[in-house]
Amino acid sequence: MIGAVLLVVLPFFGAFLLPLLHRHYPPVTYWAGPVVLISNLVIALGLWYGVSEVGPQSIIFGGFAAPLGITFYIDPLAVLFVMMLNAGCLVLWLGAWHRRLHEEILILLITGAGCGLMLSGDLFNLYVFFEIMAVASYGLAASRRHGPDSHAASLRFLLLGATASSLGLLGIALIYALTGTLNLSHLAILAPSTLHGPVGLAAFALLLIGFGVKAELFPLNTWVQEVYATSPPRISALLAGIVSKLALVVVLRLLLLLYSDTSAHLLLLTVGLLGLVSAELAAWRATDLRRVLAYSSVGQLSLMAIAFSIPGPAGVMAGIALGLHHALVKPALFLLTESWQARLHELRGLAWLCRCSAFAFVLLALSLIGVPPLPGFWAKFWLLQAGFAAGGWYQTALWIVLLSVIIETAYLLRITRLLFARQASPRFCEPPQRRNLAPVLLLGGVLMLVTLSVAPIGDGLRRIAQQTVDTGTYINYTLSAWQDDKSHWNSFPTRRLTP
Amino acid sequence: MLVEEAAWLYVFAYLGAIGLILLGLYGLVMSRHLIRMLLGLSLLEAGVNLFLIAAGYRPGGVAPILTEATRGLLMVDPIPQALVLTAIVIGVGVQALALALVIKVYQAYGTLDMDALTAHIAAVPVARSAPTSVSAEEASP
Amino acid sequence: MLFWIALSSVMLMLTAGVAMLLLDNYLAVVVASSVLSLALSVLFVVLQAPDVALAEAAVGAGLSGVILALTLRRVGLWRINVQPPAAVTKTSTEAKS
Amino acid sequence: MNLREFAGLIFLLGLGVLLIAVLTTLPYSNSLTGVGNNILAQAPAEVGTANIVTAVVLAYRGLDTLGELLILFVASTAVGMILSKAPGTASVTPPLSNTSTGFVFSAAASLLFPFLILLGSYVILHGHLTPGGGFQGGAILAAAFFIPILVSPASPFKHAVSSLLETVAGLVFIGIGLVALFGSGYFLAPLGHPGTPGALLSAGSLPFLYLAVGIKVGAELAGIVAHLAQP
Repeated sequence: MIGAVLLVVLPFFGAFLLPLLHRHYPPVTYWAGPVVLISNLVIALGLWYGVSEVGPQSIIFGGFAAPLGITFYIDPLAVLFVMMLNAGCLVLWLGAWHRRLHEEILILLITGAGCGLMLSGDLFNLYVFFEIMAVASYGLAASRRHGPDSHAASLRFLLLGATASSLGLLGIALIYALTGTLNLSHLAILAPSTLHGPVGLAAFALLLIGFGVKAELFPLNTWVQEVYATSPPRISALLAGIVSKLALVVVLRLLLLLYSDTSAHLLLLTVGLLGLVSAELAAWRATDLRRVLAYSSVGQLSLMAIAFSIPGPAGVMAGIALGLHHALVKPALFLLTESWQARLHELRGLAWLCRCSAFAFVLLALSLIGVPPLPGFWAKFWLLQAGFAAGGWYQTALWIVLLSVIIETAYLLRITRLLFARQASPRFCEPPQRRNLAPVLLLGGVLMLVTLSVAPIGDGLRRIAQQTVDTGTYINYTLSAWQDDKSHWNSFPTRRLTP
Repeated sequence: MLVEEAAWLYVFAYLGAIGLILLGLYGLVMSRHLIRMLLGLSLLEAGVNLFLIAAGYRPGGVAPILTEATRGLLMVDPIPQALVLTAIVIGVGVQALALALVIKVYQAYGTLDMDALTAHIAAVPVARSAPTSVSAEEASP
Repeated sequence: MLFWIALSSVMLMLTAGVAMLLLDNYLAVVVASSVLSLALSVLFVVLQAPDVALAEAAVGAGLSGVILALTLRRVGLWRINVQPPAAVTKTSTEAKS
Repeated sequence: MNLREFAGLIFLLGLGVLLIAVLTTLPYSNSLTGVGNNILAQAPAEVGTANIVTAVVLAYRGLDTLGELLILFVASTAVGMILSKAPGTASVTPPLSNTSTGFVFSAAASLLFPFLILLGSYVILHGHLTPGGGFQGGAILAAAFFIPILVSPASPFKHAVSSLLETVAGLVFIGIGLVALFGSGYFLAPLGHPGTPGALLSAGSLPFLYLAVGIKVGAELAGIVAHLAQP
């Protein structure tokens, strides 16, 4: 399982090497990124094959057994999102006409850190990878060349994000003070006696603040619309479509392993519902296309959070489906509308000038709303199914979800009506720039492909969700070095493993 | 709650940490000046670091460095110290990035007031020239 | 003895923290932030964390103060005499030219 | 007082009450697990460092250290990206002190330089024995290089050199980790014989790792300061 290590190390190695190579051979920025991403993708496919053949695996770092050193846990969920991250970055790479050294370095670092975030089984290591991703996002958000606005937005993002991650570190400190360990599976064993109380819940709330900034959760998502309105579409697509999911998957892991009691689930549900309603209302009121897309992204991530808060595999499956669907649709929308007018009322009649992109927009929007044959419908359907089966508060929550879907339909259809309006013609319209066409077509093609093969994909997701909620396997695999002696936490054998 | 002999050290450390955290958050919430907010952020980080170190302290323990004098004595927990070393350096990196952004923002707007920045960002879709000018320039390297 | 060192460093730390948020003179603010880091590193030594104390003294008191001072110089706040904020900020047209 | 401040103060109050309440329930180092104790007991024999914090930083949690180096790398890359592309806004910045930097300052700076280099190297190379190590020594090394900039802002800072050092040090760190990965099967596993704790030549590959950390931290911090100092 050396591959899982390389998955993280390779992008970092490339990022370190890139400035040096660039100095002597500038064209390296054109192919270094794709080479790293493609090899990562190949490694991830190998891991996928291994995981589906043999089952989950765990690896340790430095040769120190689990609770002492850092472990990686490789399961289908992690590998799935690793593949999504690498494939997504690769698709966005197609769309970059002009490559700038610093941006490429930051994107490579986000890739490596995201892989680590998915695989790591150590609380502080998660924090470190999350910080790399966060700091790289602040840098990327400020990367527009002529935009003081993007600098200002990035600064606000940084202030919010750094404050929240400090509070998240406080949560980690609380957990360490309570338990004395940082390994997730070790914590999972200790959690019922130590973390399922008011103090443990406070630690979870602090961690939720820490990870919630990137996951665009409710009170911490004010940066979303500012950054997406001011940064280049490629960056918005990367942050909204791909990076934000990873933070939410980490929250899911913490919820499953550490906080299996209901109060933590209800906390996440509440946060998700508040975020959903506020985001959809804000999107309805927004007059700027980028902001509409940004708010709708917050709404979709809140839906994902609601799905993850439903206990059991059904909710996890719906959440994964929602996340993957959003990762397909939102980058395509951001790239497609790059050359369009920013203000909604200036979009009037655009469809009669550039038909193809207007139709593509409508198709993507319909999938986002959840119109039956398209994949978006199935993701939302699975969410409703899971919520209905869970009962209790979740059934009440479903009404709010349905209401928000109605609002979402309203504003997306309003934009569609503007696009196809007859009375006034726009002043000018540019077709989507050629550099954006390839990724949009690719993402749209995958969307169509998924539409045709919903049944097998659903089965696959169901299996992944089953394996994800199986925390017993997680604990057994990562703590295999001392699982024979579980009764003595204080005297577990720690030995230097020799190969 | 505290019956240990050296319990006062815990009390000082934890109260100091909580004081720093609250001061930092107060600065972040109540101030609208960018420099002050960054100062609040560094106070918050210092408080969290102190909290972690206090969590690893043991009454009567010595520093986790093995010499002839300390062999066999009770030592404090080394893990939080390693975490804080990492956290301090992370904090400096973030602070440096924030200060660089502050400089650019000041050069562009001539103000360090957060509300002014918010107003500038809220008015963003004023000109559609921004994306095309970028692409035009980027297309000709 | 240790008791008084710990008490006085916590007090000094919190006082410096309040000073950082309240003082108008940015020169004094930078000094206060360095004082805070030094008091914090004394507290780290008392808590038996000499490694962290060294790092806090080198990074927090030294480097962090320097980058803060450099930034304040570039945004025109690095001056001994306190001026009203209106006079300190320059207009955006000046910056553009 | 607007809504944001009100909500912030409520949050502040809640967090304060919460943290004070938490203090009454913390176990106060009577930790449930023996993770820290085990490391204290095992590290000198397994890793060979007298300073056990170093063992945790480089051996038990080496991946965190790599991540932390990366965060500094991200920060310095982003600072370079943000500050280097100033489109003709060469504003005149006054010197750091009101008086022009005179002979005393520059003489002191050039006198300090060798001592700071020496001190930094000492702190780095003895990181596995005494308090100190790559981060602390790296910050001192950085100080040796940026103090001349502070004294006379016109003095040139070679970004090419610092970036070269940075790259090489980062590659050495990852390279040692990869050698361990292909040699013993574990990324960043300590290589070589642990030796006797307390000797300068002990702890296998850890001093080299710390040297790489020190050079990288020093070069990056100096680069950041130089970017911030020079308009």
